[in-house]
Amino acid sequence: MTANSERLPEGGRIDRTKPLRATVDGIEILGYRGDTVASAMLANGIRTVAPSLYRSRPRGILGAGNEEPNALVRVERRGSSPMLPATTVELTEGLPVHTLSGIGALEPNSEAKDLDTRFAHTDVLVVGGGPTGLAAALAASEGDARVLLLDDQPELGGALLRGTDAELLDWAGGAAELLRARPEVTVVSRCTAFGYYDENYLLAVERGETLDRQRLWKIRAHHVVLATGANERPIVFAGNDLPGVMLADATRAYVNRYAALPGSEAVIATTNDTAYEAALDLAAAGVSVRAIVDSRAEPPEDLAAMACQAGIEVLADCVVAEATGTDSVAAVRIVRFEQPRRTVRTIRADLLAVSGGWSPDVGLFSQSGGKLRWNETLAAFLPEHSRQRQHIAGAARGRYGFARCVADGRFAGVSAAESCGYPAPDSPLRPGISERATRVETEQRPVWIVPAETGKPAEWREHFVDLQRDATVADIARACGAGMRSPEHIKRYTTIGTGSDQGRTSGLTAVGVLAWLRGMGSPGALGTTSFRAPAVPVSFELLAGRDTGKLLDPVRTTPIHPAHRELGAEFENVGQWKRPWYYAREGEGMHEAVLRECAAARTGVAMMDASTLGKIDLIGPDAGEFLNRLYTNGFKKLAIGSARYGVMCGCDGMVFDDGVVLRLSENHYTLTTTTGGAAGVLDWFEEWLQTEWIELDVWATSVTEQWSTVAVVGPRSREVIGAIAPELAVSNAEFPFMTVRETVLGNGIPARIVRVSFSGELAYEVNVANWHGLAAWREIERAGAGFGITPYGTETMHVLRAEKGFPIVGQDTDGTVTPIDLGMDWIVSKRKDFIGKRSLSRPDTARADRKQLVGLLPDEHGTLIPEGSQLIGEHTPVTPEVAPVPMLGHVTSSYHSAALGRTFALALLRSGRERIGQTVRTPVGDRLVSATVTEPIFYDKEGARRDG
Amino acid sequence: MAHTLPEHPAKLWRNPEPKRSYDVVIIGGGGHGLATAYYLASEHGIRNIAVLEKGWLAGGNMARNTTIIRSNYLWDESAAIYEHALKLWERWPDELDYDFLFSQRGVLNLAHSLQDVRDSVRRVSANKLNGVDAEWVDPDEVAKICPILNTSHDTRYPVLGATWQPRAGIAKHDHVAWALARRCDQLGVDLVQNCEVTGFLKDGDRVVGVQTERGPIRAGRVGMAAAGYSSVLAEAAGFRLPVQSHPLQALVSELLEPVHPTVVMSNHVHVYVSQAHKGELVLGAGIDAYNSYTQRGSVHTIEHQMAAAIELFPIFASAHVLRTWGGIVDVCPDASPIIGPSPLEGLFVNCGWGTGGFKATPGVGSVFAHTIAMGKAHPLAEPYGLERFTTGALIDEHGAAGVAH
Amino acid sequence: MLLIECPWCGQREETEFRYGGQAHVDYPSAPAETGDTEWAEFLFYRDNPAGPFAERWMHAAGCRRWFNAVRDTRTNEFLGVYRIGEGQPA
Amino acid sequence: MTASLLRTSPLGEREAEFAASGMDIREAGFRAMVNVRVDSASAAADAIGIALGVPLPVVPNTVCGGERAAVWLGPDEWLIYGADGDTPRITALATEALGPVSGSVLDLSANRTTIEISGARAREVLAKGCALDLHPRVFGEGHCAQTLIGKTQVLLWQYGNAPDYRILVRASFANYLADWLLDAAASGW
Ligand SMILES: Cc1cc2nc3c(=O)[nH]c(=O)nc-3n(C[C@H](O)[C@H](O)[C@H](O)COP(=O)(O)OP(=O)(O)OC[C@H]3O[C@@H](n4cnc5c(N)ncnc54)[C@H](O)[C@@H]3O)c2cc1C
Ligand SMILES: NC(=O)c1ccc[n+]([C@@H]2O[C@H](COP(=O)([O-])OP(=O)(O)OC[C@H]3O[C@@H](n4cnc5c(N)ncnc54)[C@H](O)[C@@H]3O)[C@@H](O)[C@H]2O)c1
Ligand SMILES: Cc1cc2nc3c(=O)[nH]c(=O)nc-3n(C[C@H](O)[C@H](O)[C@H](O)COP(=O)(O)O)c2cc1C
Ligand SMILES: [Zn+2]
Repeated sequence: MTANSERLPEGGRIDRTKPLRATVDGIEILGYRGDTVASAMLANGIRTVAPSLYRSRPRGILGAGNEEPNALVRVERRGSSPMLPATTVELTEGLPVHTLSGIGALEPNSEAKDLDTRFAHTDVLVVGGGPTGLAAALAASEGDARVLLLDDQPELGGALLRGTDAELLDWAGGAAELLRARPEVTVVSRCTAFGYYDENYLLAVERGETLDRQRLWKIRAHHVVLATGANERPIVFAGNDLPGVMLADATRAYVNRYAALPGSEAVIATTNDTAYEAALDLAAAGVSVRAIVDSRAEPPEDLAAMACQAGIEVLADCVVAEATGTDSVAAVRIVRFEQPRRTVRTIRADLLAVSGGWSPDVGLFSQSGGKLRWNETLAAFLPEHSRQRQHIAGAARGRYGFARCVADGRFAGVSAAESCGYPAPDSPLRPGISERATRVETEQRPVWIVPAETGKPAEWREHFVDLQRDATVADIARACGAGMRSPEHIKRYTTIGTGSDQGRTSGLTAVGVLAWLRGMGSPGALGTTSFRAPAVPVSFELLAGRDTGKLLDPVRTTPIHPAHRELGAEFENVGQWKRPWYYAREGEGMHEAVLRECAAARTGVAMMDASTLGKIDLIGPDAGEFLNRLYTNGFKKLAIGSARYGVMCGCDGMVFDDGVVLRLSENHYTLTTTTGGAAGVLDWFEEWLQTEWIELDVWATSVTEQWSTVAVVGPRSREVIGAIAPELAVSNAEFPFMTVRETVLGNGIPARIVRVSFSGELAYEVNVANWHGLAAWREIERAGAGFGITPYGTETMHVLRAEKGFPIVGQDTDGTVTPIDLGMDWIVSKRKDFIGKRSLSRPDTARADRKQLVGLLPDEHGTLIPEGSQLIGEHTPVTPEVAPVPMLGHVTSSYHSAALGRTFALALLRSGRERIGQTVRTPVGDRLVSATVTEPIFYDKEGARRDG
Repeated sequence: MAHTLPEHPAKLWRNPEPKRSYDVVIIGGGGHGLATAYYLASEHGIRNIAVLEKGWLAGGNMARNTTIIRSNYLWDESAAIYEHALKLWERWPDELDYDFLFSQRGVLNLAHSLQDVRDSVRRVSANKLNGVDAEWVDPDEVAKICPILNTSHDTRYPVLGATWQPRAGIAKHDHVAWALARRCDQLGVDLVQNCEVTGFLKDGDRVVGVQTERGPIRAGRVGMAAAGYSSVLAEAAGFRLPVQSHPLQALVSELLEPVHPTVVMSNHVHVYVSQAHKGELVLGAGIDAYNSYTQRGSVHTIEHQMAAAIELFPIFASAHVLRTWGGIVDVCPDASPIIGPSPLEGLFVNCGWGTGGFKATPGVGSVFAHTIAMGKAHPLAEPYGLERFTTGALIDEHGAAGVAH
Repeated sequence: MLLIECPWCGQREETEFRYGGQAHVDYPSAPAETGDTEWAEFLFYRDNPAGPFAERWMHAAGCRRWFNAVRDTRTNEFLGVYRIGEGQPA
Repeated sequence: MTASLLRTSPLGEREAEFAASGMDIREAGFRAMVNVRVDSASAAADAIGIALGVPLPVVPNTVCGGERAAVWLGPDEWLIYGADGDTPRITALATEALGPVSGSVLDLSANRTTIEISGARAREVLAKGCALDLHPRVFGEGHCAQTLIGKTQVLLWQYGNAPDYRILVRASFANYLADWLLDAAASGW
């Protein structure tokens, strides 16, 4: 075939002034703007696509829209896509297309695309820009309602575009113009609504002309009008998968809209009126239409007459039994509808246009919770009952005929606007047109399957139901024979309807065949399988939207971050925060850096950014009472200006967060939480205050980011604090442990300094307004330079606190650990109640042999037991192949200690406190390592160092 | 090129009318109900059994799960029952004589934070001592196992390593159900579809049968395996269960040439994905926070899922979502199931498997059948009784094991 | 995707809210005197009906108020929202 | 005096990117922000409004005032917003007006920063990641809302009719939001 050989010399809605070149499987084709890849293929004489997936049967183009099961293609450049129906891809210059056998391929480096996402709100959303949708949008926007109209085609008009009626096309053009001119109307073409969720929330994908431009619309509508039209269905007969078998309405689309010839000699097979139009249009386009095969005994006289006039024979009361040919349709065998199915005629043809009736496109309606009901006259499932504020109108609810669709759309539009409080003034849509007489269809005679004359259904392997899945009547019969009755089972057994077209041409047909096999009158009682989003396939990247790459999840940083970067910090992800993990100097690895940082804190002075700790202010006369109820220990009597460490449990008694509480004044406390726990603790506070203890007079406010905090740690920290805060009396007596001071630093920055220690050393936390964080850091750095002040990261912080046996919530606990298990009996009040207290006396929680926090000293001083390692008894045989090895607990923290000159660990160990002094073992690599159980405190047991 | 699926047997099940009475009635024709009936009939000699299913057989979560099978759970009690199940999975293709595409292609559970690493090492260490095949693998090894995974350092949450269970994998969920149904049917079990249990027949505190859409059916013993609907049934029986029913969603892509050789799960970034035999990518989304019986969830969960998928697998960007759906999962406070006697004599419960009960199907079947047949909990089920909520002896799989799929 | 009416801010997307499970579960007035079984009820047992369900939500990204709602769990349809302390609408 | 020179704002380094974005977008750092909590029905609430010269709005999601403004945050919570340097005065006035009544007045000026975005495309860019209906019929001058943009919580406030929006964002999320806005503004759609 030569380029554009099958292009009609004139007509069509293609732009002949914009010629385009593309390749299909390496072969160059010519087309025009307005073509789809499929129409261009037909215009270039390419009627065969890649063979079928499982049976390698030759296949052709069946449809002209997103119902297409066969003509799947992969597009390489320009927004490469692994699998798309050629019938929906607009032809663009240079497009490289490859046909596919129902399976796509992903490419590693697809080109960047221009993807976008937007939210939209509207009073009325109209889905579908055919006559119904246009009428609905026009009517709805007569008043002041905001109207959004979506249509998936590049051009508005819907089914009209497949016809040739100039008056109607004019009407559509005029309607579109009118709509676009209205300020509160938004018209979006090339935009397919694919998901319909609760409360009129819809998702739609808008495409650019090229595949590399896509936008996701997230729409909330007060009222929705679904005007999604109807889909033609095929008929099942032998050889119905051959290239050349096409949906009748698709053949109309090709000749009328795209000016492309799908064949030269045609037979039309139909169960209803609509295919007569196809026959006439094909004939007008120069196709030799050999016969209309009509299942009905008495086709409508007017149509028969028109056919006769066009020289087309009408074979009434007949059906197509078989299409034959090797690579494509060569002949069509026609039989009597009634038994016995005598062969009437065999006709030579290369095109067999089929209309098995129409199925209203109820996918979105059904997704929205709408209920369907079988309609015998139209042989279709029709919308019966809406669950959301919506109308479904026109062909989408089985209202056919232009005038009826327009009237239905208009009614829907008016009601929709009214329901939004915007009554539409009554004005006719355009004089004349609504009175235009359109013929009302007569009855149809549904044909789901034309049985073979011989054999059993289980042998009819050439009666195709799902062309993409290569599934046939034989498969359905087999499923039925195996005991399956439900369409849902048939679907899963045969895989019918699970392809990329989601059964647009096969779903209902399968139900029809099943009904026939089961001897039921109609598919009505069987129902459909469920409609799910997306109504058309959408790419992962479209749904992901902007939330990829660096926008995947916010990166939170403190104001001191620039200093960390300058210092060459390695960062650790802690929740969404980036925290300095350690600061390696030239030639150092993490190990060396941490030993150095630890040594600085223990022997000189070190500093760290502690700004990520959560901070909450509690204000009100009942703040102390509130704290008493939430923390295991008491805070009501905490002296003003003092600080106290506290632990919180969930109702189940398990440790949930910890921190330091300061009392600033009679009614004002401020407290810290763990970095990861900040949001959860505030939520927790508010929940109790708002829902349970509404009588308590307390206001909780997050001040996490109002403050920046720098910890200054080590024997020489007092000197540094003295240097930065000249007005502050820093002696141990004047500024004792666990007290707080407000001061102004030498550089003028107001600061709140707290003497707390998470390392056991003399230490301070300098809190300043967040915007002063960086300046405070630099000031401390400057003042500490003479003392060799060393910045340290989270790893060093962990080592220092572990040497002191301070647990980290979330590392040394896992949601199954009580404060008692942590050895914190001293902090668990016996006198007052607190959240979680009751749970501590449950039978299992009160057991003496629970896992308890202990220390471990590996027998080999240099061996680091990996965190997470499981512990077993000293003499427990290790025979996992034979039987599970009883475990005693696991290592929660494990480090090299500069101060101890050896490794050590913390562990949760069954009956741990009883085992102090005993040996446990743990697998490290291929060896078993022994360690001695100790108190969970390794350094400065007396606590002598914290005062400096 | 395309993997042709095995042909199914020509005969799967009869469609019998329910009888007036059975020795055992199982409520729920999902994987668990069917497996229980199978073991009752094959190992405990009880043949007069009905499985009552309110819809179509195995149309609940069994039809909706992402089919991940693994046994690398943290706690001893969990490892024991899931490993028991995995061993049975390894036998089932032969035993049930049905190719349900059980594929031991291994599962990677990714670690993205230092705490993930600790938790992973802890789990691997426990697995090994419990006789479960498990390894900690570093990012280079991860990349070898699954080359399309983005293991570079400059991602938002770099992969710091993973746990790897080679014997883990996937199976074709529907086929598993049909394999069980066929065996049950052969053993004389009545599989009754479209037969919703609406209440219980009681004699004092003893359950003696069930009330159904199709009339009362008497039963010596009744076993509940109704997954998401467990609370509704318990309420009808007059007691409460500590479970909540939530939507859990999944989705598939179009068929694609093989790109993804294993199963990858990331708790932190919230992705779990495999490529099924036909070629579709199967991805599970996060659980929706609210209770619902709608079998659909919120779409932002899916959007989040897609972002995470692309982050881990850049090559997935242009793949298409073909279909999304939801199931109703019944979740316990400790993310572990409930198996054992109910407060009523003659009624036994199996529920609370939440997001991860497909992998347990054979294990549940054998353990729950034993429990029903013997009238008391199977040793592997003992820790999973309702008492644990009173004593506090929970089996908390939240913290340490991450997603439970 | 639920559209939830905050009694203060009006209708907002579900993503702005935190779910709080069953409403009207009171904290036991005297935990110490509560038996193990009753305590377990309080800790772990919540209604889970297929049908109207009184539940709690918090407008986390908005005004941060907790409130109650009745929602049909079979359809996700909200039947009403009400503030803490207000009675459940009939 | 020197102290105010020592301040850094979260988006101080992003000015050039904002300028190059083709949008009218900028950081307005160091604004006064004081959180006030008090029973809205109390006399103290009125007194605070009088003392500050801006009534505390009781209609949810609205703002009263001009250069010094009271922004509704919750039924008993407001953010008093003012020019750089106004914090001590606001705090003092509000604290004094509150008197012995239960309530709280807290300086949160450094907790958040402000991004201002104005002009014809502002609404469209926000619509890419903010689920609120920003149509002038629904959300106009004097409206505010705490909501989400992309993945971060913000306080969004339309303060002018260009339209002009203020987005108040917590300091640690500011760079994320800036990245997000710049990306959204750069999109060809
Ligand atoms: C999206 C998703 C992904 C998942 N991914 C995994 C995974 O990767 N790995 C994994 O191990 N698990 C996974 N799961 C969990 C797994 O699916 C379930 O734990 C498991 O299927 C539950 O057991 P079941 O098969 O018996 O349940 P179901 O199949 O739900 O069976 C329960 C049956 O009871 C019926 N029933 C209910 N009430 C009544 C009544 N009154 N009368 C009669 N019949 C009734 C239901 O209709 C249903 O068929 C996933 C679940 C979902 C939803
Ligand atoms: N049996 C019959 O006589 C018969 C059958 C079918 C159509 N028709 C004729 O077709 C016309 C039907 O008018 P109509 O407006 O109801 O339907 P239509 O088919 O003309 O228009 C529907 C439009 O909606 C679009 N659409 C569908 N789903 C969409 C989605 N999810 N998102 C965005 N766009 C979507 C379609 O592409 C199409 O443009 C009438 O003129 C009627 O006579 C007749
Ligand atoms: C592992 C798995 C693979 C699936 N593969 C496909 C598929 O390739 N195509 C398809 O349309 N659906 C597929 N489904 C989804 C089913 O079509 C269906 O959505 C699911 O069983 C839930 O049922 P429902 O959507 O009818 O409620 C798959 C489901 C699962 C669990
Ligand atoms: Zn609110």
